Amino acid sequence: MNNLTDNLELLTPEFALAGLAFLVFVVDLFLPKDRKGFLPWLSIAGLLALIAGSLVMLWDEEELLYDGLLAVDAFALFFKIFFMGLGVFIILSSMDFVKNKLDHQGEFYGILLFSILGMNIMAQSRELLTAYIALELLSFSLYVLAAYAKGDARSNESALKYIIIGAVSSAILLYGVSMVYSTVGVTKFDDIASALALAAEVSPALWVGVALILVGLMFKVSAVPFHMWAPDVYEGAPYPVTAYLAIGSKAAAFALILRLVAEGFVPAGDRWEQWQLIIAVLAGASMLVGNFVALAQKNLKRLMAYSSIGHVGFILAGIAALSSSSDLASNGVMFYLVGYSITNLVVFAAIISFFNMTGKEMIADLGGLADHQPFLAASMAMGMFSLAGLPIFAGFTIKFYLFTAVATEGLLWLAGLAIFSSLISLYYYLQIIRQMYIEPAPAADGGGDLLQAHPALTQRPSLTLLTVLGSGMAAIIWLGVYPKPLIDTIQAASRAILP
Amino acid sequence: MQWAWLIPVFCFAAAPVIVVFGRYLPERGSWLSILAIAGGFVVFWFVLNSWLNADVATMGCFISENSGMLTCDYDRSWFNAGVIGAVGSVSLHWGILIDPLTIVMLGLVTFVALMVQIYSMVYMEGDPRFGWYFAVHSMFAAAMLTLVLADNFLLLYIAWELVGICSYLLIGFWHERPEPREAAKKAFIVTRIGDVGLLIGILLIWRDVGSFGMTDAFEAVRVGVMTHGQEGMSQGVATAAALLLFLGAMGKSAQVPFHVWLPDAMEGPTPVSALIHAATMVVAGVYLVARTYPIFSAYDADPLLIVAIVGLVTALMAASIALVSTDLKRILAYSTISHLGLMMLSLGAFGYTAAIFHLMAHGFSKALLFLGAGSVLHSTEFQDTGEMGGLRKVMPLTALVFSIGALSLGGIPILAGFWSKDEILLAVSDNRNTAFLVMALFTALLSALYMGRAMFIVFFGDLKEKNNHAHESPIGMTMPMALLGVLALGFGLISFNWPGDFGGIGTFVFFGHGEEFHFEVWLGAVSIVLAVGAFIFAYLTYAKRSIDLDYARSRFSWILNVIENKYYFDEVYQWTIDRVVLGISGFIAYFDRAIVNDIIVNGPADVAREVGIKMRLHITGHVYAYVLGMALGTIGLSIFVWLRTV
Amino acid sequence: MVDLVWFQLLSAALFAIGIYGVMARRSAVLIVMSIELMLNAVNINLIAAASHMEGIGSFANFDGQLIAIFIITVAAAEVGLALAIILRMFRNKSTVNVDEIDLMKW
Amino acid sequence: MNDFNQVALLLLIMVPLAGSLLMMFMPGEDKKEAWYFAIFVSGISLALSLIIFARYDYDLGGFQFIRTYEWLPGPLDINLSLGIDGISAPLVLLNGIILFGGVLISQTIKHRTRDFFVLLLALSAGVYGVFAVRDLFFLFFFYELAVLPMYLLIGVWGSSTDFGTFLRTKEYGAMKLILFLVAGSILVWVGILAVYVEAANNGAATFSLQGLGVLAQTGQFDPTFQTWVFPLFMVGFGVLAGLWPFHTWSPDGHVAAPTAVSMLHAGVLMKLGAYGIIRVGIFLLPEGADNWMPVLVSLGAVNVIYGAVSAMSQKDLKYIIGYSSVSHMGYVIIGIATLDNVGMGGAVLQMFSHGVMTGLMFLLVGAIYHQTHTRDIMVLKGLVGRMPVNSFFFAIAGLASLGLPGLSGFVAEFMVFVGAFRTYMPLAIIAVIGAALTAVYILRLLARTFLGEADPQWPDLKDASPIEMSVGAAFVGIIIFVGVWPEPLMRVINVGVQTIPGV
Repeated sequence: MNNLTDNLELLTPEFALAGLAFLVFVVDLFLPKDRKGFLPWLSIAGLLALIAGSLVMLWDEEELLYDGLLAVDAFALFFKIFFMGLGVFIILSSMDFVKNKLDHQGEFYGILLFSILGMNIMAQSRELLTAYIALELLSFSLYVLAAYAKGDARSNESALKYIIIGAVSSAILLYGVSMVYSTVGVTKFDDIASALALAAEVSPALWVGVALILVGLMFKVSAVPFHMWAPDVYEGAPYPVTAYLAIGSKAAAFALILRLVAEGFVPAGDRWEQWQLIIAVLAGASMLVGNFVALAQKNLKRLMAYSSIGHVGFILAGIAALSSSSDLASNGVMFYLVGYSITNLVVFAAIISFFNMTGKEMIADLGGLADHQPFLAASMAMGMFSLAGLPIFAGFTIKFYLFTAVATEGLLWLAGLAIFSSLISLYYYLQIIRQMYIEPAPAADGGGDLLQAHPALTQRPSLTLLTVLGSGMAAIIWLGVYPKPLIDTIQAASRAILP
Repeated sequence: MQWAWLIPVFCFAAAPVIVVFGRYLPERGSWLSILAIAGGFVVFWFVLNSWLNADVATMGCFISENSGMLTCDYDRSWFNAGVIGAVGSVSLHWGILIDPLTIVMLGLVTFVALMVQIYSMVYMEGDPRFGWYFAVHSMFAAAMLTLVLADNFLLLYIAWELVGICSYLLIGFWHERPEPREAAKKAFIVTRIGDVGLLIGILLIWRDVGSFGMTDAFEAVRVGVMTHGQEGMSQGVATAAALLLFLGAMGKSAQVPFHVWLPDAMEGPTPVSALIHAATMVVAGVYLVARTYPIFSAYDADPLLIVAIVGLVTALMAASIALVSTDLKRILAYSTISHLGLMMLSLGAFGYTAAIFHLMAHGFSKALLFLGAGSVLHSTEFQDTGEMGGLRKVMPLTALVFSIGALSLGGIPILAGFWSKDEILLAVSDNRNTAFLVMALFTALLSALYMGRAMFIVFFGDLKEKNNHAHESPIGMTMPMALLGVLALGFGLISFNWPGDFGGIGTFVFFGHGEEFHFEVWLGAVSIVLAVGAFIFAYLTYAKRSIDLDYARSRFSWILNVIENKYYFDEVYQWTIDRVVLGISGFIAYFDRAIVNDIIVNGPADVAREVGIKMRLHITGHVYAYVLGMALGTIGLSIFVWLRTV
Repeated sequence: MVDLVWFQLLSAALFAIGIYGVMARRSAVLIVMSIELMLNAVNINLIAAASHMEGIGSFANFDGQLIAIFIITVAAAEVGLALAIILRMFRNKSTVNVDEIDLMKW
Repeated sequence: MNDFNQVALLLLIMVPLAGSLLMMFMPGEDKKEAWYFAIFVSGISLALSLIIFARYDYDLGGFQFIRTYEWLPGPLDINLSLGIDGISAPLVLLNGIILFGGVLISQTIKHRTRDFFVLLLALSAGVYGVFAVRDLFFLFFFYELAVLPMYLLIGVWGSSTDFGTFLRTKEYGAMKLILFLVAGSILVWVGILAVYVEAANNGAATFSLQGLGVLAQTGQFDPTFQTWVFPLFMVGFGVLAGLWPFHTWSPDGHVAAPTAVSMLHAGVLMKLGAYGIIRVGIFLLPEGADNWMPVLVSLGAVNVIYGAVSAMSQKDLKYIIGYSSVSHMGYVIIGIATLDNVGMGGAVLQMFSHGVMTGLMFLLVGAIYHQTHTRDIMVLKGLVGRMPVNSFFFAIAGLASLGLPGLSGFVAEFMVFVGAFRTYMPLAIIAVIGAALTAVYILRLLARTFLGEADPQWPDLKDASPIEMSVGAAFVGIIIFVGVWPEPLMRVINVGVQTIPGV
């Protein structure tokens, strides 16, 4: 046990991030009301510094801390950078909204930073309790953020639903942990793997435990049948928070699942091969339910919620295809996560700026957007096409890569199902594009012209959002056309977790 | 001789020039087209001459194993389907084949076309689409000449179709009126039906022989016959091919039941009728049968029997209709059909030479008749014989040449038609049973009758005063008529064997072996009696009006009815098209929209949306329901895990 | 010493009761309490297991207790947060009956 | 000049793509400049395609202009490997021609001009890509790229029509079209994955058509597998080729689409399907193809008859042409299904000739519709009086489509017949009869629309504009040239067809 305090410096980024969060809180106390605009920039600067720092510090480090509770490896690094980068863009795209629609800006960013910290730790934790703590750190911040629009009943409702279901699910998760622990006495992923490997003489409690752990995680990624909270929470939460939920928390949960499965289940050999089917079924159900129900949606955020359920199905398919023989699947999952998150980011940035202008959130309100906001419409359309998986956009490449991986793992039927449901998804994505490009602009609420009712529609979106949109679109096309560099890094990352 | 291809090329060249630059040229470039065809006519003489001087030694020439005629074949590659030499690759050619049959047709086409075009210069004067008319005319001439020159079926088919489309354009030349439009469409589609047969036949032959070359096909047939179908073309294929080819021939040559388009085609300008629907295009069918005679006559020549029967039926039916029709041009049209029938009959009766001979004689005479009719219409603006009469007083020359044509076709001796018809009757009496002969003779009688009728009604009797303004046509129209008249008069004389090396047409165009001209006295006598009698009867009836037919008319009114309604062919076809064809297509169109589109296509889409709408109800918005869902899910998942592990 | 199975049964029962409560109760506050019940079931399970487990070498295996302590703290935080949110809910809608909290559905 | 061969195909794809990307940032929505720029770009790509076609060495044969850019090596082994053979060379040329023509006559697009051309160029880039790549991934990539812009092109710039008994809105047409095509492409996608997996199981995981082709040649793919997977390609690509009964998207799409889009849609896009069947289906799964050809050829025959018959009783010009395209693609399908070098060559030639022919027809219909705002052949009449040139061109196109000798259509159809006669004689006969049916509706169309008294309804009806006239003249020239002297095309097509397995 002497290595408990060894090379703690490898955790500097985490400590620094926590410090940054507190700093934001403190500074917030001393800033006058009209100067709060400084805070987001502070946090962005901090995050950027952290990204640079951790890149310098942790470049190809391979270390296990605290007797293997935490891993500092390429996988963790990859996701840390990814999460912190996401954080930067989320903050960028939420600035205006927070300034105009919410109070207590300072805490908002502080809590955001804490959640990022939680995500980072999730990406590197190799043990159930640690993972759980990180998860709760993330979840709590999200509960708070979801409730952030204090005056808004919908925001409250979403937060309430979120916290209740979240709590139940984490209780289930913990119950699973406790059962696993009580049967095999260990909580580290690799120990679990070795325990599972010689599972013949172990009690069924172990399976149930594993099943419950799975439930807990599936809830986090809102996979069918643990998805019901997602639409409500997405719809009610303030816009940036919804974006954050859809992009950040999912990615983090998948990072955790990826590591758990890769280090905890896959080495168990044929045991895992038996369980692949279970994940595959969940994946298939998520795809179908998410995409079918999305067909019937009218509210933008809610639509995005269902569509994200569908995409979770795709990613789960990749998880189900994880195997010790090839890293194709894990590459696919990470690749998909990156591409999907960036695309989603663009879409949400567009939705947010549309909301900032009009305060509307129905699909029907998008009518004629292409006429008075061409750039916004273009970026939205690009995002939609990418989500639908059409080429020269990221969506196509990531889907192709992931589904190929799934197919090679002998799950061709699942790949086929995925491809089919992405056809279904095409329909509602196109509906949005149709609204923006083909339908005329609707009348304002009181009748009368929309543009007079919302003069903001005639000015261009704020600079911060434009940067998010622009860089996001560039990234989408880049990933769609030349993903090689990214995939090389991803390969390194997945080598770190796969045996 | 290998320069014969120049003949069509002149005209091919003329057409586009006129279309594009016509409006900038004097006379809209019509003279270009005349120049081209005249050039063709000149070249024709060179070809004839060089053929007469040619022998087996000449390049590309040989004695055809089938027809026994000196044949010259000049082949050019067009393009290759499939890499040259590779297995299954097909090389397509266009080459020319020259034998007496070709030469005869060349002469006919170039000459008549030349005459008609000169005639048209005047006839079509002042028409808004003057240039276009001549462009299409030379296009037609080119296609027709290619047709008779073709040495392989592919080229023949190409020319065949081009001829068809030109005829379509010319029939529908005055498209502002609905009738020509419809007539043109009818003509093209009806012939097209025959063409399907032709094309299938061609492909069938190709499939068997492996080449589109006619000589190759004939060779295959010959080998087949010699080896009794062991190798070469088997009897089945030969018969099927022959019948399919004949289908095409029936379409173009307006044989029953495809004859319906020709009378309507008279909606076109009269010169067009003269050239295309009397002298040249409609005989393409006869030419095709003659050209592919080896296939027809192979083995025991069953196809020829069918050819004979179709020809006979056509001849009779058309003649009978011509007898009662009152429209001058339609009378001529039906007479054309009838005579085409006779040619087919003659081919079907192994009267190869006779058929070709009659083809020429009829070509000249009928062209003459049409031009005459044209000049009548030109001056009277009437087409219905009821409106005419006594015109010989105002337009003597027209009357004269028209009469020549009529008498010639009616079979009055010395004139061309007499000799050729006599040859036909001879062939029939030699090779087919008496029934054929009797009906053939009856047809001859009828044709003399209706010719006489037309002639006497139009030109004899007393002039109606509404026709007082009528006048003789200008020289541009009469000159060609006169020239044709001379031919109609004297052409028959080439049937004799003259001193010198020319032993009559029988030794020039023949199949198998040349025959000197000979004349069956009793047959000739019978036909003369019939013809003369018919003309006298017609004279008494229609010129003198001394015989009254009302009794006969009322007595046989029902027959008359049937005949006057053209045996109800059009009605039947119309019904079929309206009820059957359009019915089906309407149904398909409806099916495509209502079933395929609205149900099979939209159905799934609606179902999907419905599924979505129903499925979303499971998210009730109540948190405990969600928890319930989670709990159930948890239990289910645990069970699933359990099942998968133990 | 009592056999581990009994503890496990107890915790299972508690957990079941808790989840039942979450589903059956209509007052948000009571739902939160039921969730507490579930978490405590987990704690019982963990501690019992830990106490029945022979550790590595001379050490006893304390992981169970550790986890339980963590859970207790986390649970406390959770409750606090939940109650805060419920309070806001009450401010805005003057009800905490989850039946009436369904602005968003389908 | 050899270094040109190195980059030729890359340029071919990149010029329109870059053009469309550049144009995205062009200021001003409805500027005429967009049109000029598009003309410039499409002109360059036309020149490129001409050069490439001219420099394709038919004595050498096989794939030429080969170049491979490493894209994603490793387990997936996806690389952007370019190269065209005798089959794709004429189609590349075709695309160049149609695109240029389509852009030229699109000066009528006044609304959001820029976006229109952005999408049009992107589409054509996709088409070029499909013809030029030799990698399954990129083939599919460009295939989808060619499909995706259609939605907006039709949805935004299209036109809705009320047919009395039923209504066809542009939204419906566009949505139907894209869903159909993507539905087809998902089958293709599954097929591609299946092939890849099979190849991986044979220890040669790759997406390179070349590598997979080698596997196929050496019989690595087990016949039953081929028999199971080929239908995926057959139907999946077939949808785009208008294969019955998956054809209904095509006429509706035409009716809704603006002129230039119709031209590209019928002229080039439908060819992608047929090309895909050859390039992917037959090249990679020869045995499977062999087993399925009877089905395919029967479907092709149904196409011919069904399309012709339903065209007969249509009243909308675009519907007639749309259904006639369905009918004519039937010949292409039959030709492909013969697996006979003549028939196959005929199919490729038919793709080319039908492309030009239909492009011309839609061009002219567009010119008419632009002035009369109707396409109903019951309303239109006597146009020849007012627009003689337009009518003349239309007549040429129509005659070409009814297979009049001397025009391109005949040569192609004739070769298809020849091939079919060698292999499936009864169906060949049906096809020949279909050719006769074509005459019926084409003549009906010509007679009703163009012949007859000039209609006083449109007193100031102008003839085709100089641009339309020159484009039309060029197309007519091509039709006649190919009809009279197909050799230049054929010798290229021949060598291409020669390499098809099973031929």
